[in-house]
Parts: sequence; structure tokens; C-alpha cells
Amino acid sequence: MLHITTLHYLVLGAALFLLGVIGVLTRRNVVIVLMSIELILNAVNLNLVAFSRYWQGIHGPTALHGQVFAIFVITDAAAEAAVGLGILIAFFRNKETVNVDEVNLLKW
Amino acid sequence: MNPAGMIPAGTNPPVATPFFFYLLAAIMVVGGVMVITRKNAVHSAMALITTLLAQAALYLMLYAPFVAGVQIILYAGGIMVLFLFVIMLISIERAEKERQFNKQWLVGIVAAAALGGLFIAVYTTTTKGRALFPEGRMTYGETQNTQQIAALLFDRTAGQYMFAFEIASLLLLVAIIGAVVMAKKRI
Amino acid sequence: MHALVQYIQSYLDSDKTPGGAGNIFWATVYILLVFAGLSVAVIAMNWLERKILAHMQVRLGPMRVGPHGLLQPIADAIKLLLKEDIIPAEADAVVFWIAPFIVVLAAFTVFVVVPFGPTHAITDMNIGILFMLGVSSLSVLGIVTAGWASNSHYPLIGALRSSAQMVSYEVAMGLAVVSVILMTSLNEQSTGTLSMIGIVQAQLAQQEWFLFKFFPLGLIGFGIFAIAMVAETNRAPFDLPEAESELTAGFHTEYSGFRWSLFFLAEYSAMIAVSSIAVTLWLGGWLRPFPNLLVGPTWDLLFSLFPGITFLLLAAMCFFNTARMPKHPLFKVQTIGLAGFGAVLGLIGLILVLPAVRIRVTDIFWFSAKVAGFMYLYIWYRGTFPRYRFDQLMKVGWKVLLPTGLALLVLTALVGMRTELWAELQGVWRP
Amino acid sequence: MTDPTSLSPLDLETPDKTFLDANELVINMGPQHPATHGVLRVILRLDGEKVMGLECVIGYLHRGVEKIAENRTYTMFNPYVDRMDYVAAVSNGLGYCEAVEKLLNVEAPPRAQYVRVILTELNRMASHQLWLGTHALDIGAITPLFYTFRDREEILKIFEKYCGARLTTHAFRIGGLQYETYDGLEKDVKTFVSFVRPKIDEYEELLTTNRIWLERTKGVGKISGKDAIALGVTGPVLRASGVKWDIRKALPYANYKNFDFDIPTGENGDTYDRYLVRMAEFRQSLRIIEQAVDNIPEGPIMAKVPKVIKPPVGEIYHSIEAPKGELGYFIVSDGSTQPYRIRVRPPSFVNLQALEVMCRGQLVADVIAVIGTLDIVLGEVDR
Repeated sequence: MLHITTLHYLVLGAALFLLGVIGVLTRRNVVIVLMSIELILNAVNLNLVAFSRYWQGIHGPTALHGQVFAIFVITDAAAEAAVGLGILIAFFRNKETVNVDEVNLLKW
Repeated sequence: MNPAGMIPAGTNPPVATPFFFYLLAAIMVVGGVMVITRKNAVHSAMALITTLLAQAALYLMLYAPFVAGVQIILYAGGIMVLFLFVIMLISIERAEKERQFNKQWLVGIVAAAALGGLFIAVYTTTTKGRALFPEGRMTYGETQNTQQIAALLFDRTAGQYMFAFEIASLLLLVAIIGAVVMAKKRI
Repeated sequence: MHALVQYIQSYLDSDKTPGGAGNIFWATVYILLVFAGLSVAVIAMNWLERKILAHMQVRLGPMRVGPHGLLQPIADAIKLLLKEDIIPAEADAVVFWIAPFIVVLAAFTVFVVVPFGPTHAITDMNIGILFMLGVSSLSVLGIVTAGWASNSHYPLIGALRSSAQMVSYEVAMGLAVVSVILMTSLNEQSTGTLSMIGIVQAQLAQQEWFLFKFFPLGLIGFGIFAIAMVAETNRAPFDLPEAESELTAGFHTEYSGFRWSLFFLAEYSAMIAVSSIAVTLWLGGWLRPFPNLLVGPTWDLLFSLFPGITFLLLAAMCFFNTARMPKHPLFKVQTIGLAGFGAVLGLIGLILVLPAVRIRVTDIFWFSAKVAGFMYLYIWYRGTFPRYRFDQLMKVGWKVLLPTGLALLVLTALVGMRTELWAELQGVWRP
Repeated sequence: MTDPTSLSPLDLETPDKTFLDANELVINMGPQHPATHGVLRVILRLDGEKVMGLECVIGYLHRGVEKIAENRTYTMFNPYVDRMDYVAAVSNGLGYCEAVEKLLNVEAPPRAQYVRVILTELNRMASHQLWLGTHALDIGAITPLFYTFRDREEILKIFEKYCGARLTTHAFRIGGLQYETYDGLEKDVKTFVSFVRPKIDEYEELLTTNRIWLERTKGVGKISGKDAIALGVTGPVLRASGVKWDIRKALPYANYKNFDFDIPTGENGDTYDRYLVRMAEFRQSLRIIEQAVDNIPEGPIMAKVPKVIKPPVGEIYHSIEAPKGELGYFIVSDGSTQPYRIRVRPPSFVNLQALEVMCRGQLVADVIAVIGTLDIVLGEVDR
């Protein structure tokens, strides 16, 4: 209780990851599905940064690989959000809906 | 500012770490739950922003101020604004009245529960009485964090991620072009 | 009790910011001081803007409430607080309620790292400038949600315009800032810094404001930032979101009373915040003019007398105007009020001349004076310029400022690395 | 999605506009919009922010001025014309009085003519000043408004001293002037001329080379000289398109042929040229006023006009160059004391018809600039 260890962060990350997974698997609104994906990515980031601190404790203060990874993940998240929302807009313009289960045709 | 960027123990200890950790963790989990349960996408987005900001604070507690800054400037200030923009461009009045969950929601919950079980199994595993992840031994001051990350990314000798960095920039370029192609009416 | 006093006193000899020294008491004091100072500055700015703009436009401005309208901001505040707080029936009440607070929080939180002096900041962060840019960009969220939650067309269009504008200009702004960060790394260890205090100290160490560094590169960077910061705060000539002739009042059309005043507060404190970034990055922050050239006790004494002299001059202006007041019984209260105000200013001036106070406030004075210059520029712009059209605004942001910023960044890096590059080139040519 | 086979041939020929294409948005601007200068309602058809077409809905300020004229004597109708273009009341009165004088076949005495010219030109400046202030305000520059109103005030003071009214002056009478000039009119006008000349430079200093002003006005609301003539556009708007047409020179009325002045013209017919033309007209007006003040002759101020005006049977069209363009009065007399019909050709009304040509393909924000540059007064458009 008094010491916050790496495991605490990992559990929090796992909880967020699960929330994200549930969101992706159950929601119909594409926007919220995309947000759930962001949630998953953030859970991963949290783990990476927690690992980074753990790694620093072992390998000295310059062992920041986890943080560098987190930055790359954030970059990917930005790219993913841009493309995902672009697809969403194109989709909405064609089908006037934002529900994933109505995107069941390869062509319309 | 000493060379190693390390704060000697005792001079400036973090204040009430457990309290802030649990507070922020609670905010994040509640925010996460709200993200996946709200009917209105704007409410979801606001909950996600709260989660992201709380996470930035957690990064600060993990002595990762640069990641925290990037989190705020990119995630909360950039990506989420994009989300809000898109939500406002597409009408959501209709989406609110519709069914919110898809037909496979039960399967999704079950799969997530299985995954959660897996997590619990992993985290409770102990080898020879030791937890998988024992606590880090030292806490490091954040005074040189940004410089060290920069060294990892750009330095000629210590830098390992320069190629990855360039690839990431290429990825962003592709994403920009892709997003423009997707979203533009007439090219 | 004694331990507490000692804890409080222990900071006074420290050469760190309260946050850096980890002293919670002084950090709280600084937070309260900054908050109070900011509120006073916003109120003063409100009055000054109306007065200065009025005088630019051959008007008098507020003259009725108090002498020369000095109490007008207070009257306005009372009026706003007493107004009915209307939430439109079709609005999304929760989001409508939260949005102004997001904006205000974003606008106030940035002052955590603003360095009013080498120790006069709430805290100094390793990522100071990144933190400022990031947190101030959060106000976009408040604006977008405010426009959306109003559930009305004008606010929504205003909010979309506003946020598109802010997001676009953040890019150019960031590039200009990065060029300064490159400049900070020009020392023996080539250690650049993102810390706000570190940036000013780098200017002191390099004996040059970054405005004049690599002339004209620093100037160009400053120019980009100075344009982008006006667009960032949605002020004239980039006040499209609030273009009365097109959009009534922009994203806060549906807001009234207290909530509207929060937006107002946020707008002005955001103006002060971006001005402090500009001052810190290009104009030497808290440094007095010529800190390396005019050194010595005489010059130190002379420059540290400035704050007191300024206030005494303001007091003299008040007394002069008191003497010019009409000698009519109706103006008695006003005359006394103006004289009293002058007396208060004079007293502040006298206190500021005291040696013990003098050395502590001189940094804050120079910082505030530079920020005040920017505030005057804001008012001046508003009195002079017509409004850009939206496509022209985007054109300026993306087609002018962004390429200039990119070129500036590359040039700054090349010029900063010229000796190393030259050595490299010689190695290539003469193997 | 509808099955393509179920579409009728007609549907296939005209594909759904909303499909992969922005749907055209129809929005209403006005009649209570702050930038439509009164109660003009503009129905805009937009594609995004681009104007595909627009339609003006007018008549919110219709008072039936022309019908009122049929039930009033010629003298009684005179004040009514002031209420049409209420920012240039003197010009309206001049046009009406001259038209009736022409019908009666009398001419105002020279002294009256000179005073008329001075007041009309002063009024032209007042009208242009109001236009400049509001036009700049629409584009976002707030300061010129206060500058122009400060200087317009001086003109209104002269009007007030002369005839007691500031806005709806009713300064002229059929056959000349009601009032002899007050002592010191010449001095007042001369002081005003020397006062306002540097002020016009001041306006130009704020705007003429202002980058944002140039960007907002250059190439905006273009109309070619040919189009302008075809649409019947007159006044500064026509002259900015390069057509040298000014009724003061082309069909001289009053005694404008005695004065030496130029007709400023533009080249491109855009908003900026219209601005430049009007700024040049300020200076030409000053020239005319100076010449007139120096040469006011002594003499009577009223021609011999019967107490009861009863023009012979006939009809007359007389037009003058009002600040906004050609202001014409067509009067049909049946020989009685009341006109059989009066038809006014208001410049604002005709110029407003060019709005669509000017705005098509521009952005919404430009519509505001173009409405401003047309310098319409709804009182005159709707009458």
C-alpha cells in the first residue's frame, strides 16, 4: 500500500487495456471504437513507461528505452487517428452512418 | 543540477505518492469506463481526455516528464481535438437514439474476461517467492530526462533509434497524405 | 511551531524556485500570488484596453464609474456576476457547464512555469516550454466543446473556426519555439534546454537576447511567433471566430454572466501567457536591459530603481489629473478617489524603492514591463487592422508561416553548427 | 443505399447532389444581420463557404413614397424625398427640386445654385464618410468608423446651422432656397475644407496600403464595365469599373459646368478600386466646394415661382449624380397641384441588382464586403 511498485502500474495498464478491448468488441459507433483503440494504446504506453522506470533502476538513468517506445507509440496513435478518422468521414459521406456493423459490405 | 541528473535521496522526495497514484488510477479507470459506455460520442471524448490527462500526471510520477509533455501536446491537444472535430462534422443526433452495442457484445465481454483472467494469472505468478516485477531500486530525478531521450534518439554514438525515428516521420507523412485523400471531397 | 517557521524561512536563502526546492508553503504562496496578480492584470488590462482603444479612436472610453472610469472593470464584474446564468434548453448542460472551466484551467495552469525571475516561478520544469505549449493548446478543447454544447449554429461555426485556427497556428508557433531551443544549445557542453528559466539563463550566458541571435534568424523566429500568438489567442486581426459582422460573438454566443466572464478571463490570461512565452524566449525574460554591458553597482542601483520610479510617475500622473479635475461639488468624490488612487500608487512606488524590496522585485518588474509592451501591441493591432478572411488566415498560417518556420529551423541548425559542419566538409574534400 | 436498378431514368440523369458532393446549403442573411446595413435579406446558396448564387429580398422598409407623392402637392412632397436616402438627403432634395423646376421651366438664381452645389458636395462627403466607416467596420477595422464620424459631425454642424436639421435637411425649395445663408457660412465651409483635407489622408493612411485591407478588397466583388452598364449600375461603382460616366459632367445640372473637377475612375472594378474612387471623390468634392465658396455671387435666392405650384401638363425626367449614383426623378403632371405620378430611380436599388454578379464564386465573408462597397441605403432601395 505504501509503496507504488511497477506492478501497480501494470495492473492499471491491464485494466485500461481490458476496457479498451471491451469497447472495441462491443460498441457500434466507429468513433467510440477508435477511442477505445486509443485507450488500448495508452494502456500499452503506461506499461512501457513503467517498465522504463524499472529498467532505469537496474541499468542506470540513461536506460530510457521504454519512454522512447512510448513516444513512438504516440506517433503511431496520431497516424492511426488521422487515417481512421479520414476513413470515417469518407464512410459517413457515402453511407450516412457511423455504425461498424453496417460496414459489412466490401462494396456499396 | 548534478551530472547524473540524479536527485540524492531525501532532498526532494515525491509527496504522497500512493495517494496520488490511487487518485489518478481511479480517475483513469472511471474515465475509461465512461469512454466505452457513454451514448454521446462527445461525452466519450471528454472522458477520454480526462483519462489521458490523468495518465500524463502518472508519467510525471514515473519521472517521465517528456513523455508527459508529449502526451498532453499530442494526445490531449492534438488527437482529441481531431476526434471532437470529426464528431461535430458527422451528425450524431441519430446515433444517440440507436442501439449502442453490437450483436456480438456477449462474445466481446467473454473474450475480454478471458484476457483479464490471463492478466491476473500472469501478474500473480511468482517465481521462487519473488514477484515478476520487483520494485525499482532507485528513483531518478527528471532534470536530464529530455536530454537523455534526445541522446537515445539522435546521438551519433548512443543513439539507437535514429532510423526508427526517420521511419516514424515517414509514417506520419503517409498518414497525412492518406487522411487527406480519404477525407477530401474532390481531389 | 518553531520547526514550521524554520521550514518557511529555510526557503528564503534558496536559489531555487519553490517547486524546485520542494517547499510546499512557498509554492502555495507563489500560486496565490500569481493567481492574484493575474486577476489584477486581467482587470487592469480590461480597463486599459478600453481606454487606449478609445483614445486611438478619438473617444474617451469609460469615464463615469470612478475617476476616468477606473472602477469600470469592477462594475462590469459585479454586473456579470449578478446576471442570470442561462443554460439554453437544448444545450448539453454538463458539457456546457464544464467547457468554460477547461478554458480557464488551461489558461491559468500555464503560469506554473512562467519565470518572473530566476527564483520567481512556481516551479521550473525540465519540459517547461513544452508544458506551456501543451497546456495552452488544451484550451482548444474547451472552445470546441463550448461551441458544440450550445447546440446552436453560430457558436458551432465559431468554435470550429476558432479551433481550426488555433491548431493551425500552433504548428508555426512550435517551429519558432524549436529554433530558440536550438539556440540554447550553443554552449561548450552543447546542452540545450526546454526549461523556461534555462532559456533565459542561456540568453544571459550568450550575452544576447535570442531576438538578435544570428541576425536576422532570431528576428524572423520572433516574427513568426508574434503573428502566431495573436492568431492563437483569437485576437484582431485574426478574430474571425468573433467576427461580429459574420458570426455575432463566436463560440461563446450562448454564454452569459459568470460563465462568459470565465471566457473573458481566459482570453486575457492566454494573451498574457503567450506574451510571457515570447518575452522569455526572445526578449530575455526577466533580464534588465544590458545585463552584461552596463555592469557595476551604479548601474545595478539605477536599474533597480525603475520599478519605484514607474509607480511614482503613475502617481504623479494621477495627481496631475486630480489637479485638472473640474472644481465642482459633483466631482468631489471623483477627485478624492483619483487622489487616493494616486496616493496608493505613490505608496507602492515608495515601498518599491526600499532596498530590501528593490532587489526582489526588479526581475519581476522587467518581465512585467516586457509583457505589458506586448499587451499594448495587442490593443494597437485591434485599433489598426481589418480582419482577415478565413481562407486568407489559413493561407498565412500554412503557406507563409509554416514554410518560413521550417526554413528558419534548418537555417538556425546550419548556422549554429557551422564550425562542426565546416570541419566535416573539409574532411570530405581532403581525405 | 437505394438499389441503382430501382432508380428511374430521370434519377440516373440527375444524380443525387448529396452523393460524394457537398449538398448546397441555403442560408438566410438578414434582415436583422448587422452587416446588411439595415433590413436587407440575402438568401445565399452556398457550397461550403463559396457563394453559388444569391437573391436579395427587399421591401422591409417600404413606405410607399411614390404613392404618397400622388396625394401631396409638389411643395408638400419635398420633405419626403429626404427620407429615401437619409444619409444624402440634400442630394435627394436637389434632384427633386430641379426636376420640378424643369417642369415649371424656371431656373434657380445663381446664388442659390452655388449654395446648392456647396451643400450637395458637403453631403456627398458626409455620405462617403458614412460609407467608409461602416464598410471598414464590416471588414473588421473599427477605427475608421470613429474617424469618419468625427469629421462627418462637422458637416452636419454646417447643415444644422444653415437649415436647422442635421440628417433630413429639407434644405432646398422649388425655385431656389428657403433660407438666406447665415453669416459666416463661407468661413465655416473654408475652415471645414482645411480641417478635413488632412483627415482624408488619415483615412487613407489607415487603409490604402494596409496589407489586410488589400487582401480583403482586391479582386473581391469584381464587375466589368460592360456588365455594370448592362445592369444599369451607376455612380462610383460604375466608375470603378473604368467607365467615365458622371452626370455632373455628362448632363450638367445645377451649375456644375462652371466648376473644374476630374472624374476619378478605377480599372479593375473590384472593391479596392471602388474604395479608391470614393477616396478620390472626397478630394474632388473639396475642389468643387473651394471653387464654389470663393465665387458665391450676391443676389436673390429664389426664382419667381408661383405660390401654388401648378406645372403644365407634361412629363419630365431629371437626374443628378447623387453620392451613390444616378438619382432620377420622373414626374408626370396632369396640370393639377399634385403630381400624377412620380417615379424615383434610386441608385442604391439599381446598384443592388449587381450584387449577385459580384458575389458569385466569392466567399461568404466577401458578400459582407461587397454589400458594404455597394453603399446601399435600404430607405432608398425600398422607398
